[in-house]
Amino acid sequence: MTALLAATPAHLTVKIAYLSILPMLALLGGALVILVWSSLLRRPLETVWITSLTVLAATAALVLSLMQYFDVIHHGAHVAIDGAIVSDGFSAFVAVLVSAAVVVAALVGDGWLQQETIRGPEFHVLVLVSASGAMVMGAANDLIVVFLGLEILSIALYVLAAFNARRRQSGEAALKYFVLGGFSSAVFLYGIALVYGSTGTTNLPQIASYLAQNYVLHNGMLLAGLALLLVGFGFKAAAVPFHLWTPDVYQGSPSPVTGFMAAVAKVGAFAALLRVFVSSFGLLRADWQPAVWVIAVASLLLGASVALVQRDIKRMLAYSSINHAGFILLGLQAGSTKGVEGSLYYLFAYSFLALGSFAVISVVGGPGDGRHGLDRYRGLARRQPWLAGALALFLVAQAGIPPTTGFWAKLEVLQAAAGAHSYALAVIAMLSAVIAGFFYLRVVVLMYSPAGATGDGAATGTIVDTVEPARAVGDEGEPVGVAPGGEAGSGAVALLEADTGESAEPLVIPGTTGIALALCAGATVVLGIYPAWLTDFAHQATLLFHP
Amino acid sequence: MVPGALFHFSWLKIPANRIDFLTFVFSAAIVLVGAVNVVRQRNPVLAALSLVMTLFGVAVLFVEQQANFLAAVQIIVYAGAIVVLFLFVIMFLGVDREESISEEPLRGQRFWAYLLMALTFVGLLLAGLGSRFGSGVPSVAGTLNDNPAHPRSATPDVVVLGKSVFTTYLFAFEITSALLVIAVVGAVVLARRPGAGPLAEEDDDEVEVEVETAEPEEVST
Amino acid sequence: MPNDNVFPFLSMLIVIPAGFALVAAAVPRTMGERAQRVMVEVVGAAGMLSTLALAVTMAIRFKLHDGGFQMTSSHQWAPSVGVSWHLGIDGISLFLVLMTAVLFPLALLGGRVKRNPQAHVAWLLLLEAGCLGSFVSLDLVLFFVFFELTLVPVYFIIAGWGYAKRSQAAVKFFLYTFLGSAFLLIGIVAVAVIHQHQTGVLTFDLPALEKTIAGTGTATQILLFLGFTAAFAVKAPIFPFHTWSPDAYAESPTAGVVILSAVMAKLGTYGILRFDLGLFPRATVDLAPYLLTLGVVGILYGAVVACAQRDLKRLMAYSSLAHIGFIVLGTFALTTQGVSGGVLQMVNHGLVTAALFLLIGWIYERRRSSQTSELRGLQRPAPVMAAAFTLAMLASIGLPGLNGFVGEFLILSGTFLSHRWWAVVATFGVVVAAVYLLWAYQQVFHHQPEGENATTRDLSWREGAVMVPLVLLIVFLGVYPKPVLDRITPTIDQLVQSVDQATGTTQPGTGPTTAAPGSRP
Amino acid sequence: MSVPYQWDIVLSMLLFSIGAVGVLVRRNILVMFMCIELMLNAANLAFVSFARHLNDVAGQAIVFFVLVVAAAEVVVGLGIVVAMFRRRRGATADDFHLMKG
Amino acid sequence: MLSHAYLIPLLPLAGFLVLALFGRRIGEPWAGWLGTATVAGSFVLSLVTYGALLGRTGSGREVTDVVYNWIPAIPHSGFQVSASLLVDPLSMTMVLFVTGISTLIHLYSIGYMDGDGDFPKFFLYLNLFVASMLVLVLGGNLLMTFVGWEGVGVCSYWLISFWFGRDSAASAGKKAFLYNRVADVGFLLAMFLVFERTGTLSYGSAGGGGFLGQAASLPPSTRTAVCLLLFLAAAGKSAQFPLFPWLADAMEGPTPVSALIHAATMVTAGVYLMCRIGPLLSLSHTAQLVVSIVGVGTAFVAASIGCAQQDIKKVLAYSTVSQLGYMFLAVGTGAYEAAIFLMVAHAFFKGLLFLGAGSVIHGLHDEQDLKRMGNLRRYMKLTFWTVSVGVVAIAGIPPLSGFFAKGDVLDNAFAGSLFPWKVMWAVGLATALLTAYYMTRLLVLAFLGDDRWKAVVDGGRAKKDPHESPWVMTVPLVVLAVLAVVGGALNLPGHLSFDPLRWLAPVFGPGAFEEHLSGSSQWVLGVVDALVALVGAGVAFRLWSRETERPALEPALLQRSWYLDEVTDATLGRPGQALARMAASFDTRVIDGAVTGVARLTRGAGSGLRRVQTGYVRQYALGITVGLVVLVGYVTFLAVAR
Repeated sequence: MTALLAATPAHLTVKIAYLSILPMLALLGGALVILVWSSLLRRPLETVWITSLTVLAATAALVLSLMQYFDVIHHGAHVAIDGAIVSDGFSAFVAVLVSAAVVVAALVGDGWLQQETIRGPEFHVLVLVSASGAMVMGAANDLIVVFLGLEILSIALYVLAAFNARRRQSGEAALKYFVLGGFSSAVFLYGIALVYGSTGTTNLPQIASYLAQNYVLHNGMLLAGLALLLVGFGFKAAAVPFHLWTPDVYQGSPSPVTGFMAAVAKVGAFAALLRVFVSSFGLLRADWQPAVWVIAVASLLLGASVALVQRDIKRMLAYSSINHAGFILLGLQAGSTKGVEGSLYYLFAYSFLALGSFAVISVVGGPGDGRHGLDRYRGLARRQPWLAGALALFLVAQAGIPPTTGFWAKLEVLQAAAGAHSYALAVIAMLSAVIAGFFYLRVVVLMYSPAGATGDGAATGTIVDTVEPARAVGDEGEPVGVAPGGEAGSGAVALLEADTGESAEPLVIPGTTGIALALCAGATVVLGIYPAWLTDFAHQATLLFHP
Repeated sequence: MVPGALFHFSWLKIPANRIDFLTFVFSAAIVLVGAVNVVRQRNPVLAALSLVMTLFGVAVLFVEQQANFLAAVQIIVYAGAIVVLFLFVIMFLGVDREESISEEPLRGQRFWAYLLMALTFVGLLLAGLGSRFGSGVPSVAGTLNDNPAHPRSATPDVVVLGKSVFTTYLFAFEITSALLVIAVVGAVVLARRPGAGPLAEEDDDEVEVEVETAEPEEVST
Repeated sequence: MPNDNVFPFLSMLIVIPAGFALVAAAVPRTMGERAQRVMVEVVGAAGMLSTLALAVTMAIRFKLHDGGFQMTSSHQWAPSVGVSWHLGIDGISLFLVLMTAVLFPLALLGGRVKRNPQAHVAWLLLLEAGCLGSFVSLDLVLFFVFFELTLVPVYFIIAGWGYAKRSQAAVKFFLYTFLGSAFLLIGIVAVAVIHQHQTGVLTFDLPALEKTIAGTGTATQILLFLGFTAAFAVKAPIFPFHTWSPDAYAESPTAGVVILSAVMAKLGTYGILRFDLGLFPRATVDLAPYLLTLGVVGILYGAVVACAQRDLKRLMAYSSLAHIGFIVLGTFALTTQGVSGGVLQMVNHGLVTAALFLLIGWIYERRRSSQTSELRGLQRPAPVMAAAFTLAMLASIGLPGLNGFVGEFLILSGTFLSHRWWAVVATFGVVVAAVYLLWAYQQVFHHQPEGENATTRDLSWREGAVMVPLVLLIVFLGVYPKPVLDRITPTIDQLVQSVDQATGTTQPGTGPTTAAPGSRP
Repeated sequence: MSVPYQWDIVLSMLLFSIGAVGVLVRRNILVMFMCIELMLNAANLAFVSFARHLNDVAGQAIVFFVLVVAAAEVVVGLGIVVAMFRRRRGATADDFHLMKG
Repeated sequence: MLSHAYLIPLLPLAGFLVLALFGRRIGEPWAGWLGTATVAGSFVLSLVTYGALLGRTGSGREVTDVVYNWIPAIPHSGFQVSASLLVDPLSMTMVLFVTGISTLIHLYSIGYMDGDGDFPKFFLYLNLFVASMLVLVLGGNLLMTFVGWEGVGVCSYWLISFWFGRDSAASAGKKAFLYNRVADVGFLLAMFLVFERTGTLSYGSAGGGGFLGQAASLPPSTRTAVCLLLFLAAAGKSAQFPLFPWLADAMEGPTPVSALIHAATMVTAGVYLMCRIGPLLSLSHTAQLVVSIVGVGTAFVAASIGCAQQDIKKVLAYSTVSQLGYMFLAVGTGAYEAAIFLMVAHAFFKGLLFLGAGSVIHGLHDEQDLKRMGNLRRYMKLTFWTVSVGVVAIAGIPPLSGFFAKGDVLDNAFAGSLFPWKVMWAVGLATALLTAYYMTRLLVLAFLGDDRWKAVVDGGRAKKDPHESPWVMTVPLVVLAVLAVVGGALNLPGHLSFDPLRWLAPVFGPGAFEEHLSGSSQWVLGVVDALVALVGAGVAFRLWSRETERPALEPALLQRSWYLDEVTDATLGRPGQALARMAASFDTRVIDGAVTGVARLTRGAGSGLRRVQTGYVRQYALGITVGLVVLVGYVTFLAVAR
């Protein structure tokens, strides 16, 4: 083998800085190991084994990316594998976030798989590979690599969306996602072509230096390329007007997949979007900022107002994710390092909220993952106080009530917007947050209104029996001082009403999903009370952003 | 907005070299006729065949652009593999009967489709080709033709392409492996018969459940 | 701001109630219903009383003639975001903290709930932590966190233990205040960013921000002023933003409404005083006439609408709107006398409404209704209750010798000095205030009682014990307000002077020297 | 040796537009896939002509990768279509509108 | 002893506190005696202080005793108010007659209120009233006076609606309080203006430190404004023209209350206030003119109404309003001594008349209608004689105090230089005629004629014979009768040596018109007054001794007190309620409507946009294409435009 290597001419061998791609390799390696192992054994591998392997791979990726982060801190950012990948704070941040998301997604997926009795490793393999795609997009330093990362992420998600063969919506969602995904990636590819045509290269730093050197009078082609890129990214990030797929796909595909999609797909898309638009096309900010501004406003307002009238919780959270995309665009349009820091913080906070919310939904959805009407959540706090407390915490955090990460995220993004003097946008954003506040609150109200009575309408003058607010989950068992669930404590369930309206079939929380919930809730609350760690991490990520 | 600077389509004049022009016109015609046929053809099989025709036209253009290897790959992989797969699926699903083109259930879909795409085309044309630059930029990934004077004697494009794939784009090359893994695993998953396990009851969102208490009207006391 | 290393009074003020809230929630439900109720109430009372004790010792340590912040404690909380745990207390917030510390135990004892007391006590303790936190925090974001933190417990108290249309009222309260605080957040962020542009330092620390922001242009200051005041105008219902308060007050349980009207309303007026005057002096002076007009309209409008109310609680809601109008009037008179009157009136109004709402709550407990049409002649069966109601009513009308009068007089005379005609119109508000309260008193307590009214029992020992401190405070503050005013006026004088220096205007003097009346531009 | 590159770019833009129209207009899912392939081919053509004009090999390398991506897409796409068609014969794209609103 | 002036108001206040805490336990008679004792104690104290004050001369007769620092000095505006008491001839005069009359009426109430369920509570309110009145009178600055002012207002509210079971009593109390509140606005505004102009609220004396000292240096417009505002307050408290209807309704309260508060003490507070700011008032002629015109106008109107009233207490109430009018006429002419003299004299005979009426009502078991009384002469000898003394005094028939007091006032009016003063003198004379007429009418109807009370069958059984009131009620009657007779000596005209009131001069300084009237014209005026009084009495006696029904003489206009109540109700009452209802509906529909409107708008937008989500894949693709076209269009615009 060494002889062969020695034979190849010197200029052909490419120096590979392994540390920069190790996190991706960990994920891909994990996927391949699971694939090979399960195919070699006679009887199919137990799901619990596959999950533990996946979690192992994901934690390995997490550790490696943290190592990469510290290496970058000490030795500075550097471009690896001949310009394809960049290893800097930004990519490390994305890697950490994605691997953490995979850990949670795998746990939630495991619970769902056992509930649906689907055997076979495919789910975990696809999750791992698509996550690696997201990592590639985060670390890409070349438009081609961005495109490949996007495709890996998307194609895996098309299959994941179709995973629940028994449910017609799942197939329909996959089909819609595929057709529209194919269409928008074709547009995205053509955008890359135009950019390549006008700048002569697809390498991001090269583009940046090219734009810095020669002032381009007629950059029509470059701008056209940019526009098409924005279409591709807009689709993936579910920003208006490219959002039409989001509600149907979020509702159709299985809940764990939706959670994974809401978190990781958005992280990948926004990571690439931030790098491409802020670091390489930063000089053209004057041109693309108005477009992003309009998209952000549209996303904020449409996301909030349509979610108001939804009766299915998954569709509601789909529209709320469009609203959150609007908030993240707030950071992008600022075009400053503070903007990137805000967007990164928001992504980190939102990922865990999305994963947590959909984890709860996958449990409440029951067998067949079909029933997600808001009505199912009436009086949930009575039947499942921990579950209801967790969902209440996630919803309150998404609404931006102070001591949770949701609040700090909105604060960071607003700081960025104010820094760029786009006060009007900040006002619109907060107005949409208020509207959003209502439909989050409505679900919390539903969960805490008594199961039997119809909430308040029928209640006569007497003080209606109400529910002991459930305990909020704190991972180290440390009582959560502030969550709407009130305080931790053993006395959880209030006076049980005799006639709990619908048949309170026992909602059992699978162990793995429980752990996942604990992780998400813990992250939301702990980082809510001590936001310093995350803000410093996001701040470091942006400083090294310009290699 | 100086109109003068608007349109400098200087490249519109007929090039001197007659043969090149003829080949270009011929292959462009093939491409366009094929593309239009794909869209207009009622029978999907004929549509697939016109797709092959387009691919062939594009391959000719590749050859003309000294991308001989790509032309070959285009014919073999694209026309050979992908379109064949299409034909196989069309036959397999038996959807090869005539399909009425004229009636369009979604009101206004057709009109808007044509209008919008026409606008996009014109926009791209004006924005894209209006700009005069695109001059010789130092090649980053390696020059294609190291001997412009005698194109024939330059190193063949396969060698140059090969070198670039395994140096500049080595990482991209490795990543495509992940892509193929997904394709295979996806195909396996999608082909699986829906086994036993709880059939999902009909999703309750079809039945319009009137959530009266938590209904948003409650804001209006 | 050096750390007061003797004992972190202010931090403990927040930690103790929050801690006891957790303890109350953690009380195991396994032991019997009765025992658990007693245990929870003991924990609640212990928490609130220890907070009261702490507040009182702190007040005693409060140095008299020092206008600045005392007993400050500042630690880093999230440096990269620029947020620090910076607490401090001065003349303005001292008595608000004391009032809160006094009113919470009274509300807890006065407004006991039959069902599910554990959650009720837990939420109240958490609310106390939120309110105290807001009054003592000097970091804008820290203030915002506590300001929003008070939203959740009040929502659950109203939705949990309220009356017929409680969930609508709770939702309306939550969203209205949430909308207001959305603008506040933008204002806070904008202020920090402007500060960062000028000094390169990202911080939300009020004293630091005041130096730079006070100098910014009037136009920006007015925009920021509107952002801040939107939130505070909703919280302390000021005229156009008050429509949530009648519903919230009518539908929330006794403890809830006492805190809502007495303490939470002051968050708004305190916010205006602490942030608007300090950060945006130029805007304050420019917009003072408009805010004064809103205040006066609030006084007259609140009183007039109150005359048409049939429900005692709604009547009190509009009455509070009128009293808050007075406080706004005092604040924007921008004379030391007016503003000091405003601060004093905040405390006075708190005590008076607390007493009145407690009484109305007890009437509801006995008669299951607070509609004036259903209550008649209660003075016959319940003379002590009638006497207490009379005293609180007279204080609310502003009878000299009781606490309402001193504040009101200072506000009106202070406003007369700078903005003469607003004061004249506001003085007529005093008359209309008497109309609806006397009318209500006559409806409920006079005339011959018949049917159930005749058999209503008088105040029990517990209720009497709750009323005694309020009555004593109402009379004491009316007869001898000196100790309170001595601590308030130095801080206010400093604040008004800082507004004068920033805007180049001067406070109108008194005595024969004044040239033209109301020389404030 | 060949026509100015702009001609090719115009052709690719035209091909791109036709492909897009095809996706919007045709109701048969397979024809929609083909039209997506058309759009990808338009991009390839643009890449090659730019590579030729810029005398840079990157364009051709990209086409090489696009082929791979197109292949993978088609495999998955057809897989989904086959899975969906197992339930109902001869469905067009418009039959899939269970989820709306 | 002068420095312990605070004891005078403190004693009744202590009484109030004791009764408040242990009233119920002390019970029926003893609570009454405790109340009377405290007031009597403060009467003795004030006598002692009066003696000490007499010992001093000239300017030394003014002692300010600062009790404690009420409102500390507010930085920058220098506003500082201390709870201080001012002991000087004026305030001592007031204190003496207030504590004196109160003691008598407390004694009288023990009898009048026996058997009433809330006996202790009555004395509780009375004691608080006396304390507030003393604070009002002794107040060293405008704010202290205001404290007393409001205190008496509240006590009158409590005492009027004492029998709150009766709807009319409850609303009468509320009406009285509201009228006072309207007046207090004037007081508040005056205080603000004074503070703004002079920087202090304390009185000081004509030359001294307070705002009265700076009176000369104030601009005339301010002086008039302050005086008129304070007159508004005084008019409200002392029931002058537009604001007097509440006094008639105040008769709903127990009779001792009417006697003490609505005859002797509280209603005179207004006059005291105007006298206190005398130095300022005399510098503003317009204000003086207004005060005297309103005064004499009220006197005449009230007297005319008095002639047509059937209720014995209503007659006395309107008579009080009329006499107050006289006092304000005196103040208007600058004759402050005359005003004080009339006030003191009036307190004696009006108190006597009210207590007399009280014992009549007590005797006839709560019968107040004159038309149902008669021939009580035989049954209530002592009451008859004392009441007739009162009637003679108030009618102004010499030699009783009424003649001298009213004479003084009319003389001053006549002495005025300008024409209007002569007109006012004439109106005053006409009012004197009417006064004599309606008082005699009252006496005749109540005590002479035949026993109309027998005819009244009250609840099936005939009324028992009226009995004379117990001693505890008759003693005060007799004392007051004596005082009513002797009172005149206090201010005998001209040069008689003993003239204790002369000592009021240092407070008011010069300026009364009377000095430059020649002795002879004073005698002529005196004779005219006497004649007018005798004629009035004679006419009334002849008309009413035989006939009890004379509709011509009791027109509806007068009986309904010139329809003043209806006018105020039409202008303020009903429109006020309508405004309130309209504002309430405006609040719920418009402002609240706007809020819910926005909420509905958002939901409408939401459901509108929701329809965009059709579910068809190709339309989603169209959505993407729309986005594509917009962006490309924008970019083309950029490229082309540049």
